[in-house]
Amino acid sequence: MELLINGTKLEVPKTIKTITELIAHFDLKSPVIIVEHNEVILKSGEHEHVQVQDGDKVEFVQFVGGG
Amino acid sequence: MELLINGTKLEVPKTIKTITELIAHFDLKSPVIIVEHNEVILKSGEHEHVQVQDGDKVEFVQFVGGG
Amino acid sequence: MELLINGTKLEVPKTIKTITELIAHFDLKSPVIIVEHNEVILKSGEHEHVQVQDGDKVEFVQFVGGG
Amino acid sequence: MELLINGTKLEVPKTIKTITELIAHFDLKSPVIIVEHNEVILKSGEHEHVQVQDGDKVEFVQFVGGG
Amino acid sequence: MLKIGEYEFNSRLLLGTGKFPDFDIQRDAVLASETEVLTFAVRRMNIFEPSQPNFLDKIDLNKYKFLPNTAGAKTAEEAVRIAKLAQASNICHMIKVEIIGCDKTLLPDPIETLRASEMLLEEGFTVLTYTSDDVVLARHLEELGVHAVMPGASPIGSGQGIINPLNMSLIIEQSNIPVIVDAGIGSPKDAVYAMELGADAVLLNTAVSGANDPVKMAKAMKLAVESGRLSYEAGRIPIKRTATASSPIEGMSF
Amino acid sequence: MLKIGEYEFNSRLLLGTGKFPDFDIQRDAVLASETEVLTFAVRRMNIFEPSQPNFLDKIDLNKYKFLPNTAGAKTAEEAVRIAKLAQASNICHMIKVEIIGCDKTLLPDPIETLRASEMLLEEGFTVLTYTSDDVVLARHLEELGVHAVMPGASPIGSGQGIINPLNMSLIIEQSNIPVIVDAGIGSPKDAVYAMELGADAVLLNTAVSGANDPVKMAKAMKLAVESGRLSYEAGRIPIKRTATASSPIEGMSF
Amino acid sequence: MLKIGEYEFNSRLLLGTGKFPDFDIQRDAVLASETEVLTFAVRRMNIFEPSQPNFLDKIDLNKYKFLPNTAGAKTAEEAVRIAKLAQASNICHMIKVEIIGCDKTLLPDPIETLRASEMLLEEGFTVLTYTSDDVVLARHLEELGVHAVMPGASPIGSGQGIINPLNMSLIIEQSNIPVIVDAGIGSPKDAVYAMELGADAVLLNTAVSGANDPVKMAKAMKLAVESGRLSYEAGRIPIKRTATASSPIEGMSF
Amino acid sequence: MLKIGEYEFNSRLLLGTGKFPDFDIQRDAVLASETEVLTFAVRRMNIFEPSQPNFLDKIDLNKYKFLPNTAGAKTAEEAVRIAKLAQASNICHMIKVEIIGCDKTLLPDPIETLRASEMLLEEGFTVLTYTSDDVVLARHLEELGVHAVMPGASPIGSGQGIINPLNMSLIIEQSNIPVIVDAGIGSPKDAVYAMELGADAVLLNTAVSGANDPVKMAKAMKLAVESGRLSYEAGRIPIKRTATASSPIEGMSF
Repeated sequence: MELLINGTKLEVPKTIKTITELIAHFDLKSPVIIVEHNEVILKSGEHEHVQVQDGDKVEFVQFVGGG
Repeated sequence: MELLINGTKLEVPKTIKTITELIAHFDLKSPVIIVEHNEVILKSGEHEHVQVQDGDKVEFVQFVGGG
Repeated sequence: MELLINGTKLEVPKTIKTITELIAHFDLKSPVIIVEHNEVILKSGEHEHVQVQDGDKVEFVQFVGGG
Repeated sequence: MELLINGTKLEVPKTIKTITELIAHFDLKSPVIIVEHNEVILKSGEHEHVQVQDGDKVEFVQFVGGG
Repeated sequence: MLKIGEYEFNSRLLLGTGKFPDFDIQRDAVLASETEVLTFAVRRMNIFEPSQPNFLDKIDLNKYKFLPNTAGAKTAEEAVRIAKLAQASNICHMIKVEIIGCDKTLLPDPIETLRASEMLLEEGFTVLTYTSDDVVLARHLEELGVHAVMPGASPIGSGQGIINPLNMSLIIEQSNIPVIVDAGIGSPKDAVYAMELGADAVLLNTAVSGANDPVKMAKAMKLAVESGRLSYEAGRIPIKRTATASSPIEGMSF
Repeated sequence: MLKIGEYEFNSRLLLGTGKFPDFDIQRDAVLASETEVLTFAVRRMNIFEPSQPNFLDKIDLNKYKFLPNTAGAKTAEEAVRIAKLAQASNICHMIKVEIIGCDKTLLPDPIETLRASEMLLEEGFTVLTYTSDDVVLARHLEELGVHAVMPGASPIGSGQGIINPLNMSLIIEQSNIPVIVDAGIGSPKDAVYAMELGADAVLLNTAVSGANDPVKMAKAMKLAVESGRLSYEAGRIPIKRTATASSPIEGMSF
Repeated sequence: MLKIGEYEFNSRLLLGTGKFPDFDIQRDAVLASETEVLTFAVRRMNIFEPSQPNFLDKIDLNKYKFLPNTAGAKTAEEAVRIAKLAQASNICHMIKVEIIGCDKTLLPDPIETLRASEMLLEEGFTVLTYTSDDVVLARHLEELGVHAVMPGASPIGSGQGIINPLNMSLIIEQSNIPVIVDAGIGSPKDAVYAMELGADAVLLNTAVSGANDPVKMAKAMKLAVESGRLSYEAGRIPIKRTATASSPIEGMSF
Repeated sequence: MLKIGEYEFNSRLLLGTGKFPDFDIQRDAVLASETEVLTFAVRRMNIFEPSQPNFLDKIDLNKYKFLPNTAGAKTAEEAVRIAKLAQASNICHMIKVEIIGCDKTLLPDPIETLRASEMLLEEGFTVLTYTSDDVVLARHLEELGVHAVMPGASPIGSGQGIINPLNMSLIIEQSNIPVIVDAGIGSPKDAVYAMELGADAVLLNTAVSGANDPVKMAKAMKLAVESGRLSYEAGRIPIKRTATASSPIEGMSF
């Protein structure tokens, strides 16, 4: 299916059902992974429950060095 | 009649009909006399036409030194 | 005998023979007592050997707070 | 004859007898020409009287822009 | 040529009219300053002292443009009312938005100042806004359309001069409208500095009215503003840490 | 009226003559500055370039007093020799003692400067001494009998202005002879400041000759020195931490 | 003890985490600084570089309170969104409102900053607001209920230190909430100065991360903040124009 | 490690002993400062008050090196006599040449100071010379062979800090002997600044003894000197006019 991830259209396997699986798919390792799913900001606990479907918009955000 | 002039209740002769006469009554000489009559700011040209009645509220304002 | 001590003429007993005795006479207790005898600055070890005589000029000097 | 002029040994015609002639020879035009002849600073009036001889040391100095 | 709204001025010195020892000294100071713009405050008359003298009697009203201020206002609405009262005088050419947010420092309130400027522009006033040296606030004021921004050099009457020349020059660089340094000027050196930074003009009052000799100081300020403007146009030398000889090195070893 | 030795001047601006773009600009700048005193350096002529132009051809020699400097000297003896050479020009009215003790900063050597001043006074010169802002050194120079002390504001040509206004004003307060702020003036604001501190005059060069437009800057400096002097005489307002209203409080609550 | 909202800190030094040479140096610098509060920015991940190292892996997350900033926001709405994203991290204890109004100077936008602070307070955040040194604006922020005001000393990363100590101390005097000097600190002398003025804390980043030796500079900053606080509590001597002998006069004429 | 003559010190803070509220506070302040060098003045005893207390009774004489000063001397000869008296105490490790040339400002006399330093070096003293910030004078002192130059930051006890950081850093750059900033330090920020400029040490008195809480201020000064030294070694960031973001630009447009 196709997702809009961080502003880029990307094809991902249909087998991916949840945000957690999506994070695993991209092998994202940041200690703090913040996810916005279809404009809704998710609590970290929600990642495994939130379903992703074709056409969904996902933002992966993190903390980086800043002053 | 009684007027509220610059925040003070004052008794003035019934013979006073206009702002111009009121200015004359108080012998106000400032080169620039600005008048507010019942919350309405008057153009200088209007002074002689505007009627004053018992209970009216009048403000006499001028320019003073300022930075 | 009369000595000029720190700019003041003072009568002291003839029994006083040395600087050390003079220091004792005035009961000077400063941890550092510097003595100038007739314009000659004395080493601390010399105090007991240096003889004082009538008319001698003696300066007692010390360390005080300073920047 | 040979003169030491401003630190440089220079051959000049024997016909030159005075500082004034020397100035003319070099066509020096500065409005203020200061001359030191054998370590002696000359008054401007003296230029025409002072004789130059072989081996003399001459300094030509002037005013230049400065703060 | 200084242009503010529709007005043009040869002088780049705007003068306040408060706190002079007397009206004769004040008139002479105004003349010595060669200013073309005078500020005033708007206040209630004391109707029980009918013939109070007024400085306006001392000067030729046709020779000056008047810039009444909204001092005394603590909100935009109060400022607008004072401005409209001033307007009714028929000698109000421009309005100085001045909304104090702190009685101790007399520093301006950025929020009410911005609101008042917007409201007065809608009313069609020629608006000159006294503001802090907040750089982004000055840009917002320009975006509103004010006719000049007037950042304070330091607190009114403090005579501390330009405390933050960086902000002042950043405001000057970003602005496409006149920047008039207002408040805090203490002496001619401050006025020259403001002009050297590229300010279009200087507005001051206490530095002249509070001087031992206001007339002489007014003259000094006139020269200072002219000097500073010339210096800005002439382009000053860069500041170097090390020295540069003004006398030449050549021909030195004699 | 500025008095130095036997000379009297209306202008309080002394101008150096080094490093101007060309002699015409320099002449115009000198005229614009309205200075009455010009400094020069003394240097060997290049006898192989016979007719080198010289700035002295450009000006009316009778309209100025000349103040050649001893720049290039590293010792009192060298300074005396340069002074005597300058004297032989017949247009040396005063001598500027300038003995550099550091090639990088061009800061003066206090010891040789003091010695040279003493020797030149014995020779009968009118002596103006360029010195650091060392307060006690300035007093020693006055005790010797120099005709003016000229403390540096900052290193020559650095344009940093008066780095230490305290020392400068202490020197001014203690002196019974003219104090001329010399070296380091970068722009008119520095010149005004020096005069406001009470200096009797300002001597500068690079600030004018190095400006993008030397003639305009010369005019700016003339005005600055006049403004600063007037300000000093007029008596500036005190500097306060807190504000003082210039608009009245009375009649505000309407 | 520094109290911000519900949090208490022994250290009065808040440290930014941007632009360190590498994470090991950064960790050592964080430890040397003994800070208890770290700021972060919130940014999109690069999903094509899966395992990017992250500084959070280097430190014990339980030992610090985190203060993510809203840098990147140009409006209050953008700031609120960034704040909410940060909140979803579960390690967002406080939020630094930072809304830049000028890309060149990175100076804050007073209007959007005020709006964002109000919106974030309504959302229940512990709000620390980066603001200009506009005194009245700081008071408005306190009136909104922000948990700390963080006026800038000078532009971010400029290292110019406190350009306007008057405004800074006026803000400190008027505030009943912590005042944290943020941005512009260049070296320990600036940090000491901020604390001597009475600031409750200092927030800095570039001064440490950009130093030749960030770890040593972090230690220097720790000492500076402690020294400045002690100095503020100890009460410094007044500044006098004239001297006061530290050695006694008595007994001198020997 | 600070080396002066044959002595080595871990602490870079030298402390004066004048004008403390009482000897107990003074002892605690000395301990809190962790100084290793104490200055004293030399004065006539009052022989009619036999057992006057003396601060020396309060401290372990073996833990400190003593630096008596020549304060009170107006000439080199008087300074030498005071130095020799101090030497006879057997606890005079070093001598501080201090010859005041002006009673109002307590500024040093450059000529007598130079002479006294030369004479005391011939007598074999370890000479630390208090001098003005005249750069060339400092070089002359080094050429004489003094063991440290101690330029004043500002007048003694004035608390004005370093008025002329340029001269101070020029002296530091040119010197191959320790430079100790002496006199004028008002608060820790001044001490940090001196050390950041590269000074080898700081000597102060009134800033601690005159503080409301001398013991706490002594601690603050200890930390300040350590912080400033670390900062100097760590290498501060350059000062920029414009800003530099500490938060990254990448990944911002989300």
